Amino acid sequence: MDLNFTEEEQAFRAQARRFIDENLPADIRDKVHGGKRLNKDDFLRWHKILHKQGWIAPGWPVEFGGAGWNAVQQHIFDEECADADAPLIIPFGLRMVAPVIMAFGNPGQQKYFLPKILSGEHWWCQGYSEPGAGSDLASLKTPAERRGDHYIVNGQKTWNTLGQYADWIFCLVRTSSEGRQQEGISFLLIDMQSPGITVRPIVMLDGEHEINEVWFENVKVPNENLIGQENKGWTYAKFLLGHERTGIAGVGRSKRALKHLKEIARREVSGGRPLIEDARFRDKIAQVELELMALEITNLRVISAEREQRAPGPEASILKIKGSEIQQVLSELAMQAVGHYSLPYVHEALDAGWQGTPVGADYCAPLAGHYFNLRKTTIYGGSNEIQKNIISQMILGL
Amino acid sequence: MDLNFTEEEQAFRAQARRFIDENLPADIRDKVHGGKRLNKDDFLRWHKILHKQGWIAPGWPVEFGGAGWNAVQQHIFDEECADADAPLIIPFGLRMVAPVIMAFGNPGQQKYFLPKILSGEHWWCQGYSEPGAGSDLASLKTPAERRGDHYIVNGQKTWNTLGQYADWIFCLVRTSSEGRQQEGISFLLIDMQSPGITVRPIVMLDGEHEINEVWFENVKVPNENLIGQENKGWTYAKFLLGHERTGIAGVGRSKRALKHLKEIARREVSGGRPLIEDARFRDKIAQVELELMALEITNLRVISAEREQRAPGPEASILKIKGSEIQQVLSELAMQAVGHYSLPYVHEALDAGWQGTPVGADYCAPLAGHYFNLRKTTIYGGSNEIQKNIISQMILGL
Amino acid sequence: MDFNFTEEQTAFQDTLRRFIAKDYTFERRRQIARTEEGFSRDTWRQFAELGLLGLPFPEAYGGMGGNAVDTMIVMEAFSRGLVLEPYLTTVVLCGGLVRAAGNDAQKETLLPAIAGGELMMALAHYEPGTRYEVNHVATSAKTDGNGWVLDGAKSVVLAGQAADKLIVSARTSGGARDDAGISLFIVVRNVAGVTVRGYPTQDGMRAAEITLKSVRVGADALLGAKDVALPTIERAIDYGIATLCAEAVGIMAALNEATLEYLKMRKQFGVPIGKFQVLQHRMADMLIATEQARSMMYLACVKADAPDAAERRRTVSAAKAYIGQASRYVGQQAVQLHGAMGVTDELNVSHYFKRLTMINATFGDADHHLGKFSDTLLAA
Amino acid sequence: MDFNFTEEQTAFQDTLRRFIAKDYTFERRRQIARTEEGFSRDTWRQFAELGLLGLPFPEAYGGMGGNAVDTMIVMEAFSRGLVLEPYLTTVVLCGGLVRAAGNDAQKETLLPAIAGGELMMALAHYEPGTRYEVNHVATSAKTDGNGWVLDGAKSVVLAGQAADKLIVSARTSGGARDDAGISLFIVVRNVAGVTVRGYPTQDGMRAAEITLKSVRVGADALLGAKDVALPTIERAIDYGIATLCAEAVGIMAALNEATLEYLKMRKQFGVPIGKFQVLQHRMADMLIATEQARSMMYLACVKADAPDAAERRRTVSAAKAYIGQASRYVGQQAVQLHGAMGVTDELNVSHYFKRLTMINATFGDADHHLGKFSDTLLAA
Repeated sequence: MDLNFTEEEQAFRAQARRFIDENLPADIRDKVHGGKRLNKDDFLRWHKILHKQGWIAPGWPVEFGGAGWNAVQQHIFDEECADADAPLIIPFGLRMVAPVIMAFGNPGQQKYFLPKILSGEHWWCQGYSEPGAGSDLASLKTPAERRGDHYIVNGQKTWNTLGQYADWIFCLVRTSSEGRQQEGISFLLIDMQSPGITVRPIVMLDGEHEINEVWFENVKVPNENLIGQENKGWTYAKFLLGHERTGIAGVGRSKRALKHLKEIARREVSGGRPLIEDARFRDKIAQVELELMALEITNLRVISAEREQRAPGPEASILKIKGSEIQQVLSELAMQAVGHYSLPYVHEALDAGWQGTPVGADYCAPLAGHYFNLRKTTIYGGSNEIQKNIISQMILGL
Repeated sequence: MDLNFTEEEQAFRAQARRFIDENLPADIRDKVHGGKRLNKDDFLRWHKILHKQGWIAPGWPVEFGGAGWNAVQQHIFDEECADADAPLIIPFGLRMVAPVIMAFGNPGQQKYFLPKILSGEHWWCQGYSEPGAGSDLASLKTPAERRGDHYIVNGQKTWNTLGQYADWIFCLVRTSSEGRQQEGISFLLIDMQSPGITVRPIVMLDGEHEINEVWFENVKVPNENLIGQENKGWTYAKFLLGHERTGIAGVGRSKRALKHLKEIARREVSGGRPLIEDARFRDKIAQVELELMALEITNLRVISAEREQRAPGPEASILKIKGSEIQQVLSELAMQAVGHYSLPYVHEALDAGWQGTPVGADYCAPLAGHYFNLRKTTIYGGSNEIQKNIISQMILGL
Repeated sequence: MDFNFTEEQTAFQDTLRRFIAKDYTFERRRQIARTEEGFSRDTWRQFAELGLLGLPFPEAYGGMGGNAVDTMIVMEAFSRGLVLEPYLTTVVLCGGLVRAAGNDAQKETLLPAIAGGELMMALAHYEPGTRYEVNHVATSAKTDGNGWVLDGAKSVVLAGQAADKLIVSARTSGGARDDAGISLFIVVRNVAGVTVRGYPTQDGMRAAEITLKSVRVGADALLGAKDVALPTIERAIDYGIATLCAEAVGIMAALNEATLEYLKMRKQFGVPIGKFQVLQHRMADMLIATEQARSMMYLACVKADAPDAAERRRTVSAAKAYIGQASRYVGQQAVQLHGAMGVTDELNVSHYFKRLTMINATFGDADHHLGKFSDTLLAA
Repeated sequence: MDFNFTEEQTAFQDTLRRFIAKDYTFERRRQIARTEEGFSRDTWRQFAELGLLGLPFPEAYGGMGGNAVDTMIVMEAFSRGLVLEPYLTTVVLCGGLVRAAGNDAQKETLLPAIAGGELMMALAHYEPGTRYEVNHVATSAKTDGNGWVLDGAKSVVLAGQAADKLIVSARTSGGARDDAGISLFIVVRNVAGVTVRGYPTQDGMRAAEITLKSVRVGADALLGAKDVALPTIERAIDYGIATLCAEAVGIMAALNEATLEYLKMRKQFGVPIGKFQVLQHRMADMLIATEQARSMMYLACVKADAPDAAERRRTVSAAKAYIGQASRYVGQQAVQLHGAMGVTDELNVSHYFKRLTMINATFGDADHHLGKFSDTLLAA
C-alpha cells in the first residue's frame, strides 16, 4: 500500500503540466477561469492542440491513435487540465461513441469515424432520452423503420447537450416492439445534416442555451450507419454507460473549484475581516474538503482496480453520487460567499468581450448561475436515485 | 392570530407550577434531575399526589373523574411537570387503555377498571408487538381460543415496557384466522397474576431493564375481559393509536433537556473557556433549539386544531418524527459536551442511594446511557419510517 | 393562543389569492419581467385600489392600520405569482421607516403618496464590503449650511431604479462599523450626484448599484434623529425579513403542490414515480420542512411588531435561519424530483427555486442568522 | 500509487481474521468483559505468540519493524471481535512513545517486555477540564535531588488499571496550557502516591481515574528530553487515532454486513424489509459512507508515519473527523434498521454501535478534529 505517486507518475504529471501551460491559449484559460461562455471554436482550438500532441484520446488504444495511457495517467492528466483551467473535453465523441465503434463497429465505420473524432472534424452529440423515457430509458419509442438500404427515423430526442454544434448524433432507436423493451432497440449513427432533423433549444434555469430537443421527421439513415446488429443496441448502450468512468468523479475539477472557493473566501470581507476567518463559513469549506479528500482516494482505488483489469463495477455509482454532490456544494458555497452580490444577473458579463465594470468583485457574476446549472449533475447520467438503485441491486443484492 | 397564552392560560400555568413545586417530593425530583433510576414506588407516589389533587387524568372527561382540561391546558401542565423534573406519567393505563374502555368498554368494565386506573391501584402495561409482528402489527399471531365462559391465551408478546411492575396487561390477540388479518384480532384485558404468565426481562443497550417479553401458557381469561366485540380489536387499537397525541411531540421534556444541555455547556471547559463560548458547539445547540422552537409552534397548531374539535389527523406523525429526532439530538449533544467523560460506565452511580464520588462532573454519569436509550424513540410507537409512510399515504395520497 | 385569522383576514386572503391566480399568471409574470422596468405600473395601481399599498400605515395617513400578520398574508399570496412589483421595498421597508422615524410633515407627504400608488421608494443601505452587517455604513453625510452633503456607494439596492425617492443611510459620526453615528436621509433619486446603475436579479426582479457624489439635500431630508438610526433600520429590516419569510413559505407550499402533482402524473417503469417509496418519503420530508417553516413564519411575523428589540431580533434571526435551511431543502428537492424538467426555464419550478435562493441571500442568509441566534445563547 | 497489501500482509490479515472468528466470538467476548480484569491474559499471550505485541517495534527490540499499515491491519481485524485487550494503549501509544523518545536503556527494558507480553502500559495524559486539548497539562513534576516528584490527576486513562507501568505527562515548566514545558515520565503503577480508580467504560472496556500525590521517581524515569514532549505526545496520539480509525472502519463494515443480512432475513408485510426502497437507499448510503471512510483510513494510516508533522496532523484530523461523522451515521442507521432488536444488549449490533460512539469520543470527536482541520485552512 502506497498512496504516493511513483516517480514515473510524477514525471508524467510534470510533463503534462508543462505542455498545458505552454499550449493552452490564454484567452481560453481566462474564459474558463472567469466562468465566461465558451463557444464552439474555443472547444475546437483546444481539441486540435491536444490532437496535434497526440493527447486528445488518453484512453484510446494506440492502434486507433490514442495515447494509450493507463487509468492513473489519465487521472493525472485530467487533474492537470482542470487545474490549468483548460476547457472540458467534450465526451460524446471521444469517450462515448468512439469506444462503442471500436468494440462493436465494423472496420469501415472504424476507419471512417475514428480519425474524424480524433481530429475534431466530427463533433458528436447524444440522442438517448425522450420526453417519456428518462430514468426509464429502455421505454424509448423513436421508431426507425427499415426500408431496403436505409432506415426512416421519426420522433423526438431531448436533453441533448450542445447538439447545436454537432455534425453527428448517436441515437438509440426502436426497431422492434416485440419481446422485452430492451430487445427492440438499435444503435444508429446519424448525420446532423440529414434533411428532416430540427434542433430546438431548451433554455435552462440559468438562462443559458446548452441543451436541445432534436426532432426527426422521416430522416433517411443508410443501413451502414447501424452499429453492430439490429435490436442489440441496448447492449452497446450499457457498454457505453459502463465505460470511461475515470472522469465520472470529477475530482480534478472539484479540486480546482475548491481552490477557487478558498480564493473567494479570502477576498470577501465579513465584519471587517476576510470571510475565511469566519469559522462558521470556514468549517463549511473544511467539510466539503473532507468529502473531496475521501473521494479522491476512493476514485484512485477504483482506478487502480481498473488498471489491474479488475473491473470496478458498480463502484462507479459511488463516484457519480459523491462527485455530483461535492460539485453542487462547492458551487453553492462560492455563491454564498459573495452574499447579496449573488443577486445581480448581468447576462452580458459572461461574454468574453464584455468591457463593462462588474457588479461587485470580478468573480461574482457567474456564481449563482453556476450553482443553478449544476443542479443537473444529480439528475443526468442516471439520477442519483437511480445510482442508489444500482448499488442496492448490483452491490447489495437487495 | 395570537401566539401568546391568554390570561386564563397564564393563571392556569401559575397554579400548576405552584402545586408541583409544593407537592413534588424532593427525592423524586432529584432522581429525575440527576438521571437516576426510578422505582415503582417513585412513580406511584407522584401518581397518588396528582390523583389526590384530581389532576392525574388531565384529558379524561369529568364524569369519569378526569380534570376535563382542554388540550392547551394539558400542554401547559405537561410543560410544567417536565420543567419541574416530575417523573413521566406512565401512559399505559391513563392515556392508552382507559380511553378504549371509556369508548368501547361496557359499564361494568368502566365501573371496575377506571377508578383503579385513577387511583393507581392498577398498573397497566401493553401487549401489542410480537417477535414476528412489529411494524406489521396486524400480522400478530398470539391465539385466544374461546372455551365457554373464558378464552385460553397462548404465545408471546414482546417490547413490553415496565411489565415487571404491572397488575394488568391489555393485549391484541388473534381470535380468528379468516378474512383479512385485521378482522381476526380481539382486544383483551388480562390480569398479570393469572397462572401461565411469565415476564422475562430484555436487557437494553444501556444495560437497563425497562423492557420485557411476556409469555402466555394456557392463560385463562374470562369473557367479560373482552373489550367490545370479538374480532373488532383492530378498530379499538387504531382508535388508541390515534388518541392522546398532545404529548407525542415531547416539547415540554425537550425544552427541559435543552435547558440542561445549556447548563452543561456553561460548566464544561474547553481550551480554558466555557464550552458554550465555542461557536462550533454553540451553533449545534442553536440548531436544535431552532427545530424545537418550530416544533413547539407546530405542536400548538395541532393542539389548537384539536381544541376546536378539528381532528388533527396525520399531523401527529410530523410531531412524532420531529419530536423523536430532537430528543435524540439533545441527548447526543449532552453526551458530546462532556468529551471523554462520556466513557465511564459506573452502573451504581445511577442508584439514588449511591454515595461514591462521581467520575467527572456530577451530571456526566447518565449521559451516554441516555443517548443510547433514546435510540428507541425513532423505532417505537410506529418507527419514523412507518410515520413517513402514513404521511405519504394519508396526507399526500401517494 | 389562537392560530386563526379574523374573518376580515380570511376574506382578504381569498381576494388576494383569486387576484394572483387570475391576473398574475406565470405567463403574465414572464411578460412583465421582460419589460424595460421589470414590473407593471398597472398592477401597482391595482394594488393601490386593493388598499395593499397603505396596508400597514395608520388610517390618518391613508392606510389601513394593518399589523405584520396582515402583511404576511399579502406576501404569502404574492409568493404564488412571484410578484415582481417592489412592494417589500416601498411599503414594508421604506413605508416602515417613515412610519417609525418620520416627522409629521414627512409622514403626511410620503405615506399617503405611497398608499395612493404615486410614490415608489427604495432603501439604499448595504454597501460594498459590508456583506450582511447592518451597522457597517461608510457613506458619509456632512453638514452643509443647514443641509447635508452625501458621498458614498450603495450596493444591490432592491428596486433602486424604480424608486422615485431613496432612503439612504449615511454616517454622521463615528467609524465605519460603529453602531452609533448612523442617520437616514430621504433623497430624490434623480437629483444631481446620484448615479443609479440598474440590473435584473437572478430571480427576475431588479436591483441597482447607487453612487452618491456630493449629493446636496436639505435639513428636512433627515429622517428621524441624527446618529441614532441603527435601531430603526434594524427594526425595519427585521420587519422586512418577517415578510420575506412569508413569501418563502408560500413558495415552498407552491413547490410542494407542483411536485406532488408531478409525482402523481409522471410515469416511469410503468407507474407514477410517486409510487417509489424513496420519493414518497422525500415528499414527506418536504412537507414536514414546510410545516415547520410555517410555524417559524408565524413566530417571526407576530414578533416583528414586538416592542422588545432583543426578543424581536432573536426570533427573526431564528426564523430567517430556519426558513433559509428549509427552503434550500425544499427548493433543491423540488427541482430534483422534477428531473430534467426541473432545471428548465420553461417550468415555474425553477423560478420558484431561484427566488427562494435569492430570498436566502437577502438581509442575511441562513448561516448569518444562525450565527446571530447562536450568539444570543451567550447572553441567555 | 498502490492500494494492495503485500503478500505477507494479506497472509497476516487472513491469520488474524481466522483467529478472531474462531477464538474471539461474541459470546467469548461477553465472558471476558464480565471478568474482574475485563480482558484475557491468555489472549494477550496468544497476541504475543502471534507477534502482534512487538509488531511496530524494531527487530533489535524483539519487534517486527512493522509500519502503520500493519497496525491498521491488526486493528481492523480486532474490530470484528471488539477486542478488549489493551493493545492500543500498550503497543500503539506507550510502545510508540518509548520507541520515539526512549533512550537505549529504556527501549531495551520496555520494548522486548511489551513484545513478549510481560509488560502492559497505559498513557496517563488527559486531565479533568482539559477536554481534548493535548497541550493542557497541569500535573506537575518538580526536581527532587536527581529525581522527580509528581503531583496531579489524570482522567479516563484507558486500561489504567491493567497497566504495570504508566507513562505520565507532567509539567516541568510553563503554565497549564503552554506547548513548551511538558515532559514524560515512566511511573510504576503500584508505587506509593499513585491511586488508580478503575471502572468499565460504555463499550465494555476499562479505564481509570489516576491521582498522583508526591510520587517520587528517579532521574531515569524521564522519557525523552525535558520540556519538549508535546510533539512526541501528539505524534503518538495521531498514530493512535489512525489505528482507531481502522478499528472504526472495521466496525462499520461489520455493521453493514449484519444490517444487510437482517434486511434480507427479516420479513414484514409479507416481504423481506430489504425490498423497501427507502431501506435499500439507506443501506446504499451506509455503504458509501463506509467506502469513503475507508479511503480516509488509508490516508491517515499512511500519513501517520509521515515526517512532516503539520501534514500528518492535518490528515489525521481530517480522517478522525470524517470517520467520526460516517461512523455516527452508520452506527445509528444500523441500529435503526434492526428496529427493536437493534437496541437490545443481546445482539452485537448495539455493542458495535456503542464502541463506535466511544471511539468518536476518544482523542477528540468529529467536531473537535473538523475544527482543527478547518483552522489549518487559515495557514493554507
